[in-house]
Amino acid sequence: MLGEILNTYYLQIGSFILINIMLAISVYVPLSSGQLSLGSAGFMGVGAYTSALLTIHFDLPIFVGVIAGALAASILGVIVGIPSLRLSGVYLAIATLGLGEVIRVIFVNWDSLTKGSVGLTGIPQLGREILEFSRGLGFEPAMIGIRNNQFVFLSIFLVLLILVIAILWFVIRQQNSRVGRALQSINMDDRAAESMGINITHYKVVAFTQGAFFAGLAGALFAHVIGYISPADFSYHRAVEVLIFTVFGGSEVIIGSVFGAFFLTLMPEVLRFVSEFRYIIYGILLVVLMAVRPQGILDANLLKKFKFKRSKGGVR
Amino acid sequence: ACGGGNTTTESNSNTGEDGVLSAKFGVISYLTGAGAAYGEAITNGLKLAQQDINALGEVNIELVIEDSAGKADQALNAAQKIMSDDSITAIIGPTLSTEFFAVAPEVDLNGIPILGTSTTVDGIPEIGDYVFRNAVPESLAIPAAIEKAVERTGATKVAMIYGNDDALTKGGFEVMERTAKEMGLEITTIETYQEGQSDYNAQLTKIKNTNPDLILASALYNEGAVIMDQARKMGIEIPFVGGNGFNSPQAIEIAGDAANGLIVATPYFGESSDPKIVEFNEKYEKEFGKKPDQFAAQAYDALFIYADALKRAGSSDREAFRESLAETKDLEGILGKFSFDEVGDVIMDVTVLEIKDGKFIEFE
Amino acid sequence: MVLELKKITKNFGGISALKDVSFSINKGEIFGLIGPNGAGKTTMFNMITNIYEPTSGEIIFNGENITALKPYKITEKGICRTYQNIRLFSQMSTLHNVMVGGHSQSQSGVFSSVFRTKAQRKEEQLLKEKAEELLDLVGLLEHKDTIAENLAYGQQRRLEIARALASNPSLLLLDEPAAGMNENETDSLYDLIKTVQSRGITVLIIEHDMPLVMKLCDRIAVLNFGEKLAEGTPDEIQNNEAVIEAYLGKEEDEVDA
Amino acid sequence: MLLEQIINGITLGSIYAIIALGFTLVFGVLGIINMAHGEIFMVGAFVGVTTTGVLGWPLWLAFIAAIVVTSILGYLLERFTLRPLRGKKGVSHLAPLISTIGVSILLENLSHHIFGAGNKPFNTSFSEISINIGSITVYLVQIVIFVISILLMIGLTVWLSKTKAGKALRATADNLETASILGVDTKKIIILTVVVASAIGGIAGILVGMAFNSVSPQMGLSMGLKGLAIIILGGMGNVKGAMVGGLILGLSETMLVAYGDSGYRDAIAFIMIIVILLLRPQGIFGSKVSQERR
Amino acid sequence: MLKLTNVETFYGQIQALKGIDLEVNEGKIITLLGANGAGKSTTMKTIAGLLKPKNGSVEFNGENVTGLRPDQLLRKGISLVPEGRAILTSMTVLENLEMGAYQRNDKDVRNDIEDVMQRFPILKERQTQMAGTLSGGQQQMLAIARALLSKPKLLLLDEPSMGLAPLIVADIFKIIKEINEAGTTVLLVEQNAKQALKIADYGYVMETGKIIIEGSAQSLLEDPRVVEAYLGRKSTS
Ligand SMILES: Nc1ncnc2c1ncn2[C@@H]1O[C@H](COP(=O)(O)OP(=O)(O)OP(=O)(O)O)[C@@H](O)[C@H]1O
Ligand SMILES: Nc1ncnc2c1ncn2[C@@H]1O[C@H](COP(=O)(O)OP(=O)(O)OP(=O)(O)O)[C@@H](O)[C@H]1O
Ligand SMILES: CC(C)C[C@H](N)C(=O)O
Ligand SMILES: [Mg+2]
Ligand SMILES: [Mg+2]
Repeated sequence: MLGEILNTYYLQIGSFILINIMLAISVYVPLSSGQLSLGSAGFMGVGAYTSALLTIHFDLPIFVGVIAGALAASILGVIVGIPSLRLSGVYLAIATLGLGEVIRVIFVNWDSLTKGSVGLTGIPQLGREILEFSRGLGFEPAMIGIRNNQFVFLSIFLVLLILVIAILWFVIRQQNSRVGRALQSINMDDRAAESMGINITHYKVVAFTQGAFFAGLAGALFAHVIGYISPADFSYHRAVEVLIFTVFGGSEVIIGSVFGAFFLTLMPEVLRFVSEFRYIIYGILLVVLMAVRPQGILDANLLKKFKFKRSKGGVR
Repeated sequence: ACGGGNTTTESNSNTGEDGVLSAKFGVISYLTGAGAAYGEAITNGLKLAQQDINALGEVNIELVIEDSAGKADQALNAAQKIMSDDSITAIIGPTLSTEFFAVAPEVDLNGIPILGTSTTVDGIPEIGDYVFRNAVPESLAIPAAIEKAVERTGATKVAMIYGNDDALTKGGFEVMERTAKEMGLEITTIETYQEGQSDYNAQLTKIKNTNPDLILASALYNEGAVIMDQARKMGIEIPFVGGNGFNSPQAIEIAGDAANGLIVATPYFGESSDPKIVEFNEKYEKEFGKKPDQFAAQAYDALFIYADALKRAGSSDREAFRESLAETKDLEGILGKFSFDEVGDVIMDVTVLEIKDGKFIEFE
Repeated sequence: MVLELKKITKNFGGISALKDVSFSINKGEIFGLIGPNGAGKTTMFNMITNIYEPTSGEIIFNGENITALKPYKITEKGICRTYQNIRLFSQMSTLHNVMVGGHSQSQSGVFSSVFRTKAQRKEEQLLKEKAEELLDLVGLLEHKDTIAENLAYGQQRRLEIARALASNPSLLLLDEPAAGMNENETDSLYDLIKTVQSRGITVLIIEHDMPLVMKLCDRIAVLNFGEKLAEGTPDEIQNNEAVIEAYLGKEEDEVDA
Repeated sequence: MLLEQIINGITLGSIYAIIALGFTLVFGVLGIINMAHGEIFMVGAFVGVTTTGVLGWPLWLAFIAAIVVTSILGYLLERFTLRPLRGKKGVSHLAPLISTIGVSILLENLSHHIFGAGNKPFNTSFSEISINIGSITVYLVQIVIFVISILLMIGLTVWLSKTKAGKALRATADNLETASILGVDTKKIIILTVVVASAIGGIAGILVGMAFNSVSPQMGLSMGLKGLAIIILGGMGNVKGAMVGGLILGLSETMLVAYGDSGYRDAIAFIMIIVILLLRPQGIFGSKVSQERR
Repeated sequence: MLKLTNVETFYGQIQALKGIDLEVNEGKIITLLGANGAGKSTTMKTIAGLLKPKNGSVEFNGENVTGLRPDQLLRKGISLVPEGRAILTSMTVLENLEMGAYQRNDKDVRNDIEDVMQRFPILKERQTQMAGTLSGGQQQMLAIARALLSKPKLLLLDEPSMGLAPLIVADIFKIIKEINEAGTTVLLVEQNAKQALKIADYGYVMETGKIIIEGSAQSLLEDPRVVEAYLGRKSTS
């Protein structure tokens, strides 16, 4: 029954989708205040390395490491967020992209800590820790009729799912509030927003830092899902990929980020049968879909049509 | 021809209609992206081996090939996809050590044997009981090459250059540095470059000014060949010693005459007159229209190692397969006699080669 | 005295937009700021709200020096403005535009917003009621869900006023609110500003529509080439030779008067 | 050694500058970062490899071929990825960014399919010609690259500030709608811009191939990133900034390798832009357009 | 000279013009009145080619010019001063003026630039200033001056007096009269209805995308509906 339905391959992909959703949201949140940040790969790396190093060297439980990783990324977010306020549009985008590259180069060169490009191996794996923990409580996966490795992946998937739901809940609630309106107004006209008594510095840093936090969180989880990280995981490509999730899915609405991450993570898997051509197809797809739906696949109007609209304000 | 023919257990459920023992192996390979040439050579080698093995009629092998695009997370996805098929006996690949580090622990935990054919970084078979490799690790090949080079040229001063943002070249560099220090060589300078760079003049100018006798270059052939080209243009005529990734006929293709003077250690010598190799070269070239490299050859041998283990195990059961695999001893492949040591690493001799007049020749 | 401008000077590179301009505004009055194009009127607004910092001079608001305060702080102190070129949050609904205006009148932060604390819900409710009341005041209540961008020009101008009022200012700055309005619309604008005044809000208005200015303002200052040319009641200004010469023009110049 | 390194730096810097010019031109007019520019440059290099290597054409013909091919690519890019996004309501300003990224992925993988992975040699006898001045060797290619970059910079500056077409281009850049009511055929101007920028990229591709003898499908990416860093450094849409920024970057990378830690070479560009942007958010030469009035 | 037949224009789903019929005769000043949001600017933009009508046709000098681009229409002699002074903010005042004469190749351009700068001395004074930093009214003057330089046959003016000081407003109306007398046909949108009607020959009144009244300027000045809706100000100083 359960044991037969649970396919670890699907759970694995599902887990990557959930991590990518977190990453897409980490771009979406600053973007909703008009800040195009391409630093997510860098923040992700900071989260991943922090958590990996802490759990490897100090035997900390994974959840402590993950929280520390996310916090480390957000502290960095504050530090770079404040000076970055002076930048707008593409300047900010390129500067944050550069930040990510600088972080990666530091990982490459800080050999004694990061083992350079060889990367960190033996990072405690989230699912296995959970398995051990539940065994400690006297629970065996066989009791619910599934194999150990099914349990491992199922538990990872569920943990990530809960976190993604929590993040979505957080962001949506925030959006439909005074804070969300402030962010939106800054996005539309920051000067006018400031004249309305909004401390744009504060809100921009808040949004930027939240983005860094989500990226750091995703990075830390990534490290404990995949068990091995190296600087190459946090390169320019990652930053661009995440940006594409958000914009392709529709950057006006948070559901766009979710959809973009879902669709574009799944696509290369679905296209495995034409694996040689999948990137060519991917490139063409981006061009065509942007031409047809430049605002991204999902936008407020489309959601209205689908009656996704909630009683108050909708999912904006 | 070893292990004896013990595949007669008729009742085996893995036996096909014609009474031949069959098994399905998963392959994870780097087929799209910058390094796809490596994955291509490997899968070609595997496909050729599959034909040859199945033609022999003793066992029947089916390959399930998945792309990893050279990325750890995609390699893991591919592995999960393969593992979710219960009829898979064992896995070959992925191509890069960085991918392997992510995939192998997972595969090991599931009790599925996995073999690296190109993963040359230290610490691969140590990942677990089910993890093996037939690739010659850098820590074996590089010292052999350096020792021979120093022996012949009498070099005392070496300059080093390596790609510091790539796990393989970085790992290779570490071995080079260790070897150089152990041999008491003076290191005049250590330079790095980054992936995709095209201008190495700054590094080379610096190296040139330190007047070394030998350059140790831990680079993939792509960058390595360009480095040599720019070095020769600058008037640096001394030999280069390279690692695993540098060892490719492509280096000659890219750098032309400038590639002369490259010294590498390899388990596979393409120009060898050994009839097994000549035959392999011919078959490969006929099938795929180009010359095989060491990755193709190692992959070719790898599938024979699997086939042999399968025969000896007498069943496609993973556990039985693992056991007979670990016992592989003195198996005669195109690269010579092959055995695993106690952790599952390769035991093999290497040949040191040199490029001279646009050709790899044995370096004596 | 609500606002006191002391010797404000502003140079942009070689251009001096304001030279030693001083005047003060009394509580509750409607004060007009007029003058030829380029005289420095908008620049003066930008000084008061500190979009640009003055080259020299001081701005005193309710006895406090606000010259170097951040723009949002100035709004918190009770000064809010509208723009000569409309600057609404164009993709937001009319209602939300006004609610953003009420930002400084509320305080719930990330935490209380996400957890919808009781205080937050109450505040949100109040903010909404206030916004609706203001929309009613400017006659836009029926358009409260319309996206600002889709409003007609005159409506957008009124929305800007409502948004500014939501910050509960004690001093409201209006930069050419009647531009692009016809006479009927201007008349209703007149009524609106009078209502604002009756709520105890002081108004500083820039306008080129002389009939409106003369009818509306209690006192007027005239700028010319960055300098103050005159100050006084509408009657005094209308009969000031220098002002007529520089700005108003003579009778035969067809000023609609 | 210093002198040699300076020559290395100027060569690299000139190439960076030429690539940055292409970025800056498109950004200046369309306000779009053309993420496919690096790949167009790469195609230019491959055209050079194919025409000189496989077909054995003379170098000058290879240049023309590269210019023609990249111009056509530029036209197609404009026609199929940029134009559909123009003038549509509700177009996210990120859309062109993403669709040009799409083009870059497409081009990279296409050339991978056509030419195969890995480096291709660019063999011309021209790149062997060198002059010895004292103890140092200067290659003719290095001089040619430097001269071309200077000529392009001067040419573009004059074109933009003095000619009617140049002014029309700037007007289009400022405000498309306004330019059109002033009588500018904005469609033509935009095509012209993208085509010229692409052709410049094609020229850069051949020059890089000649100078460094390495051409690969991935070369567009790293050069493209450097180009981006430079236009930020020099100020978006600024021709002089692109030139100076390119030289600064080329020299500092080289000096970093010569006297510092080559491991940080790829980071230096971005460290520099982070520092410079903090001091001058509009870049070295960028002008601070007052936004208050708009 | 210009003839609109049953023109309908949309912004996405929103229909802004619901069938406009309008005629402008050569050498005249025609004015278009209407409340905010009536569709006046939309009409102007449609004529100038910035918007493409969904239905109906625009004829200019007997030729169907529906759907032509703005630059093509300018070549035929139609020039627009848009609402909200669309100046080129990052170019200097002088460059803005030069762009006004973009399609001209004659030698008089220099002289004509001198001439308009004579008319608006502030523009001469600020020749090298970035146009974006001009004051609102200065920008408006620049926009008008620039349009004059294209020497149009038909000049479309969308609220030219907006944001201008009274003295300058008077000037602008004088200038409109002058260039009209010099042979340029003018289509004028104005909120300042009284003054517009004073210089115009003929007028149209729009409401929610339709033309509801038309007639000679004189008749409109006296039309009670117009008086009530647009001239209704009781207040004088
Ligand atoms: N950022 C700037 N840089 C240079 N000059 C400027 C800048 N801002 C304003 N000016 C100049 O300062 C002067 C005053 O401009 P301001 O906008 O205050 O005029 P105004 O009185 O509001 O005019 P209007 O009635 O036309 O709106 C003008 O000459 C203008 O050109
Ligand atoms: N870009 C746009 N998108 C959607 N609707 C628009 C747009 N521009 C104008 N409209 C709508 O079209 C209608 C006509 O607008 P238009 O600007 O033509 O009016 P107008 O008569 O010029 O008014 P005003 O006197 O305010 O300038 C209005 O209802 C307006 O809301
Ligand atoms: C294909 C090879 C270059 C792979 C390399 N030997 C590695 O271990 O990563
Ligand atoms: Mg003003
Ligand atoms: Mg209008």
